[in-house]
Amino acid sequence: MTNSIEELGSADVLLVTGSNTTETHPQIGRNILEAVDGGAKLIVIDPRRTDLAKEAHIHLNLRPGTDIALINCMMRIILDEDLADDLFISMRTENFIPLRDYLHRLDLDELSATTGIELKKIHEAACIYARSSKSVICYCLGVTQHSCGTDNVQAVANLAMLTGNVEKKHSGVDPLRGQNNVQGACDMAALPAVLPGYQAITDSAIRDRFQAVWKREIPAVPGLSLTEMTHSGKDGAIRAMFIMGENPLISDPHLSRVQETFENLDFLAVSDIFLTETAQHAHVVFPAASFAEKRGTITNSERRVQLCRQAIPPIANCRPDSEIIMELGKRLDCPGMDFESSDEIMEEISLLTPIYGGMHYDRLEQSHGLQWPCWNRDHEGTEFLHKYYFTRGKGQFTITRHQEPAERPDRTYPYTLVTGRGSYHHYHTATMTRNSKRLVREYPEALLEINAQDAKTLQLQDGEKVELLSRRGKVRITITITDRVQPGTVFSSFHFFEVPINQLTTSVMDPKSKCPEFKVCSVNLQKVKHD
Amino acid sequence: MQNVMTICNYCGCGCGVYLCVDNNRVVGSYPSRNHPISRGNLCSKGWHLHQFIHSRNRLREPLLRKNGELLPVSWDEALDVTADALHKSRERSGPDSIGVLASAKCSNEENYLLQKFTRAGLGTNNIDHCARL
Amino acid sequence: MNTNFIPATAVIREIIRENDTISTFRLELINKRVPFSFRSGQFCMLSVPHCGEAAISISSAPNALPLFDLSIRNAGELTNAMHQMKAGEQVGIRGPFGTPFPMADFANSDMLFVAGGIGLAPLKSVIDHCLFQSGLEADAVANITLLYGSRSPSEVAFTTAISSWKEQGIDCRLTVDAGDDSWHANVGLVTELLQKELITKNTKSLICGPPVMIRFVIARLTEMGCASHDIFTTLERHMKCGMGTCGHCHLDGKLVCVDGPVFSLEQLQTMDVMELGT
Amino acid sequence: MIDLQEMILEKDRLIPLLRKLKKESRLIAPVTNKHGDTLLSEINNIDRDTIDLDRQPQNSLKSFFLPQQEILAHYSVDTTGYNFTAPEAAKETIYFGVRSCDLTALLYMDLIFSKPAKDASYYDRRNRSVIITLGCNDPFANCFCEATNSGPYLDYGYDLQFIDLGSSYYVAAGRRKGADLLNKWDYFFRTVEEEDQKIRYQLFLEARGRFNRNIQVSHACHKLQEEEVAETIWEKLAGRCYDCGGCAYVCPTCTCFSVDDMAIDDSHGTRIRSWDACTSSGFTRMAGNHNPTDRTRHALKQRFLHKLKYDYQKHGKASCTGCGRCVDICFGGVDITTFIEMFTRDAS
Repeated sequence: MTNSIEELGSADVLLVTGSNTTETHPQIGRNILEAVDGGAKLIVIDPRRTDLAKEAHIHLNLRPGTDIALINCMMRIILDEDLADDLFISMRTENFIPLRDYLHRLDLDELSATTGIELKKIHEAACIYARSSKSVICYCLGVTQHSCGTDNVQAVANLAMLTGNVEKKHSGVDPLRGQNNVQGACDMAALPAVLPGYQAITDSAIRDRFQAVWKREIPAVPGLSLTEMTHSGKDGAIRAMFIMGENPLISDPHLSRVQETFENLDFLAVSDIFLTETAQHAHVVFPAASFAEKRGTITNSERRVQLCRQAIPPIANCRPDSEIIMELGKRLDCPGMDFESSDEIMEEISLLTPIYGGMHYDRLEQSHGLQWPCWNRDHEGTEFLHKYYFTRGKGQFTITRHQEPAERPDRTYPYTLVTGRGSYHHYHTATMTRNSKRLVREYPEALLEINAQDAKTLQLQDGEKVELLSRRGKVRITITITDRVQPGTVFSSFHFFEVPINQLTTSVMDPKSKCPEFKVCSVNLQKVKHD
Repeated sequence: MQNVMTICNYCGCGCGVYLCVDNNRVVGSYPSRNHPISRGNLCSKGWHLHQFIHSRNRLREPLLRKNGELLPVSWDEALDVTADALHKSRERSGPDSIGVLASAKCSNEENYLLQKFTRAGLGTNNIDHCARL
Repeated sequence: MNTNFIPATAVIREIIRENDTISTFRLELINKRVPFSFRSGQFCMLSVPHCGEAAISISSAPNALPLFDLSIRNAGELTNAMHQMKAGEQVGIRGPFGTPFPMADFANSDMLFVAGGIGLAPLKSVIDHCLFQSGLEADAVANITLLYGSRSPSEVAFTTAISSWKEQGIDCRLTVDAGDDSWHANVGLVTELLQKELITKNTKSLICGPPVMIRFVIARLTEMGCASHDIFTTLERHMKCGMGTCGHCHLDGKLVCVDGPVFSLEQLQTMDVMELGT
Repeated sequence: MIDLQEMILEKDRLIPLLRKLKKESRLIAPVTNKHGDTLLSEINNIDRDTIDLDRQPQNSLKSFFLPQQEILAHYSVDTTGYNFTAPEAAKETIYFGVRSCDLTALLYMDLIFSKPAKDASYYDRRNRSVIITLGCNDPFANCFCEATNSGPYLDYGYDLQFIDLGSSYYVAAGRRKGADLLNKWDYFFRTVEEEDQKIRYQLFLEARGRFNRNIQVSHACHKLQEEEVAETIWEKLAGRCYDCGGCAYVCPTCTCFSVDDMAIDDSHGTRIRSWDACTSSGFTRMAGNHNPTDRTRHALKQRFLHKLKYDYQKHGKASCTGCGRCVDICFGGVDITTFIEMFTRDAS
């Protein structure tokens, strides 16, 4: 997030797109609702009528995969209404003219038809967003998990820059990060093309700095992304894997291909707290300590680096992941694998990672964390990003064009399946939440959301089991009839291993971000015949 | 009974939560009121954060596959087998034949260590995690 | 120390398979701390190892003690584990709990029992008790009629008990939602069996079954002129303690575990109850 | 013999007194920790753990008398059979600095856990407890205990009640155990002068005038006896309830609980009692998916009616003690004061 969570509560206009915030980021949802109760306007872009959409002044329930058309339409309206922030555009951005010319060539009625939303509603939303100088955009995986995810994000950025709604308190573009430490895992360069702090691996000067500390040469060529690894296949490049606390055999798209990869690996080691579906395929399984049994920092969605304190010693014969890695490191002659504490590891991180330069345990111990960039001990951290300048200098406008999702409904597969986190009570592959009695009680089984109209056509009753099929596989799932989804669209989550919904999803990815298109795939539903 | 301040292990909001510890068992989760995110409340997952920690389904021993079955072994055996297998794969098919997945559920320090191990120890940049899932 | 959450241990003496999903478990307490007695309509909290507790109504009559029956449908984690158990194994019992049927008020009455599926279990206790009383004193109750509905012929449960009741002169009328070649009795909803001639001024009606069934049977009985103080039902609710503290069985200011599970229609009419469709 | 009913304790004598008390029992008091949170906590070292009497503790006595998770029984399943054993007995504990609202809540719990049989674990802890309250001279921002008749000072129910007179405490014994303490440690105290009485009375009047919020609790209770709440109100509230359960968990009088087994291995386990919330759909759902409560419309109905209608009917008093803990923490901004305001405003 470029803003702090707390700032959302005082924004005047909140545009939330592709995020079921009250369920997936409850505290951020709380701030948004506080803003709404204080008089702020809320615009929600989501194909589903989520709980937050019900609170919205305008809910733009677009056809899945038409985000760019919708944002372009809004920008064109903003230009037509003369609501663009010309001063901001001239001072802080570049490449605006081509975008402006492109937008002028678009046909508003056509764009509106593409999105399936009436133009009047889009018009109203665009004006509300552009008229305020405290407008903030929150987006989540509903924007990124598309074959055009990078362009979707660029479109959102264009919209914010066009109206000058960046670079100040209460206005900006906020990607909401899902997992408790997905931000930190990125910051720490658990990514194939960067070193900690987003420093390019291809830059030899940067590599040199790391090599000086690590005492080893670092390969200069970016590695493979997650899906490239898990989809490498039977005779793929990947022969052995080490997996720490992830469950790709449930979470990754097009599962049959992932299974093929895993079944043909020469070696797989998994470190986890439960025997996940992935761990069940491993040659070696390490019992890891849970978050309550170790010390370390995690970084939340607003870049706040916070200290997790150890509550109890590791249970049974478990060990923290850090110990497991260092033990393996020592056995493979990797230098610098003899840290005595997480405090000592952070000392090396802050040395090599400028944005973490001021992250010291004594400071984290005394506070509720520090927000990066935090350059040094005297720096108090950064509440919101892009004050005075963008990371790359001037903000860059780029034309984004609507592109249809990789798969479109057809006769055989007439429905669009959207996947995501489906329940407030569960998390990701639910390895932890399904081991919590209360959460299981609240949401015991996988459900497929379907509109009443579709249920009627298919003669389905609420609570009935159906077979859900795509070109790649099929699952059996219980349906729930709800007005949360539009006719033609069905929704489900990937929390339940009994209903591996990713058997169905496509492995088409955004070419730049490598983010899979979880939000659109074509499916069909069939009544299950009673035996 | 002791209250240990930590950060919730579920979503990216990052609530400040007290784990209530009694006799080395976590028996409760309670929100911090002064913490800027939790502000005195947690979601349903946070309020039941303590429930999975002592689950009977937790892994308790290192496991090694022998004749198709995962069986408990010592830490040394599990680590030796793993180091040996990674070493062999690197020797035989090159460092880029190894893939490593880090975790958005683990700490910064652990993720840092794992990418350091991958890059400096194994000699590959094949490291990623579920950021996009 | 008072230990009201510590169950007594009971041994499964016999298991009677009632249909594919319902079995009756005949139990006997082996380490009771206080004498165990109960009245028809009451329930127990049953413990199954590692599965916690569930509220189950007692389906046998008090005169069968020290043996008592729990008839259980396999519908969840605990009941599924129970169905895996064998005679000789042990379970935990707390109770009995709840307000029983007002048996004293039934003297000399015409008894009409209307049940659906597993709902016959608590009524079975009353029927057996009425028959036992009849053996002791001639005017215990007048006529006994049972209307029992099941979804299909294979789901008809308690067949042994029903044939024994028939032999003892009870008018048992069975119906199924959908019949097959083997089925020669009625087909249709249990409400369709509610004929005028079954109702007298002296009839007490006892109903138990799925909420929808209870609703329609009550509506039909009322339509036929039964007074609300002559109609009784026993409600099923999620329960955790059985003693009026956990709060799960709340019902418009009352608690089913202590104020019920047996209610007269007269009582229910003052409340907002799912079974009445309000 | 109770002869020392009311005494004065100079503030300098407080720590010496507590030091003595701590020798004989466990001592629980409000402590502000380094994270800025005030929690009722066990005092391990009376000189290091600074007792904070100026801020409202975030947790109430419920955390101790009905803990978030407690062991009701240990069980074993082996060749000798299926056996249950009771948990360990509670420790003698003195609770110091308890606010009036929280003691009122405890008295309510005494009632709930006494019928039809006394709850063994609850009463074991209760019988081994001494409650020393502190009258509120300066109500906290969200408090409305005056409206619920549970503060700022109390007339009964406490073992001892402390009132801060500035440089000393006015200490009154309300129950036997409190009087015994006064008798036992009489040399720390002095007798009450007329001046002390005057100051106490003046402070009480001032405290009553200091409430920020004027919540029409008794009006709502009366009105609920006479009329139904409009469905639209329930639906509006339910639409904003996001099922966290937080209001019930922080509430000192929400006593709903669940009982579950937690297996340790194949042959051992514990039976656990844990906090539950009537606002969640699993609370009433039965096997076969029947649910007598429709969460989408009535998520908060039982909670509010229980506190303001049913308990008023049964005990002549609402079971909200005005502690204000649920105010401000609701994700959807629909706490009990929102309901009372909606319902009572609806009248005019």
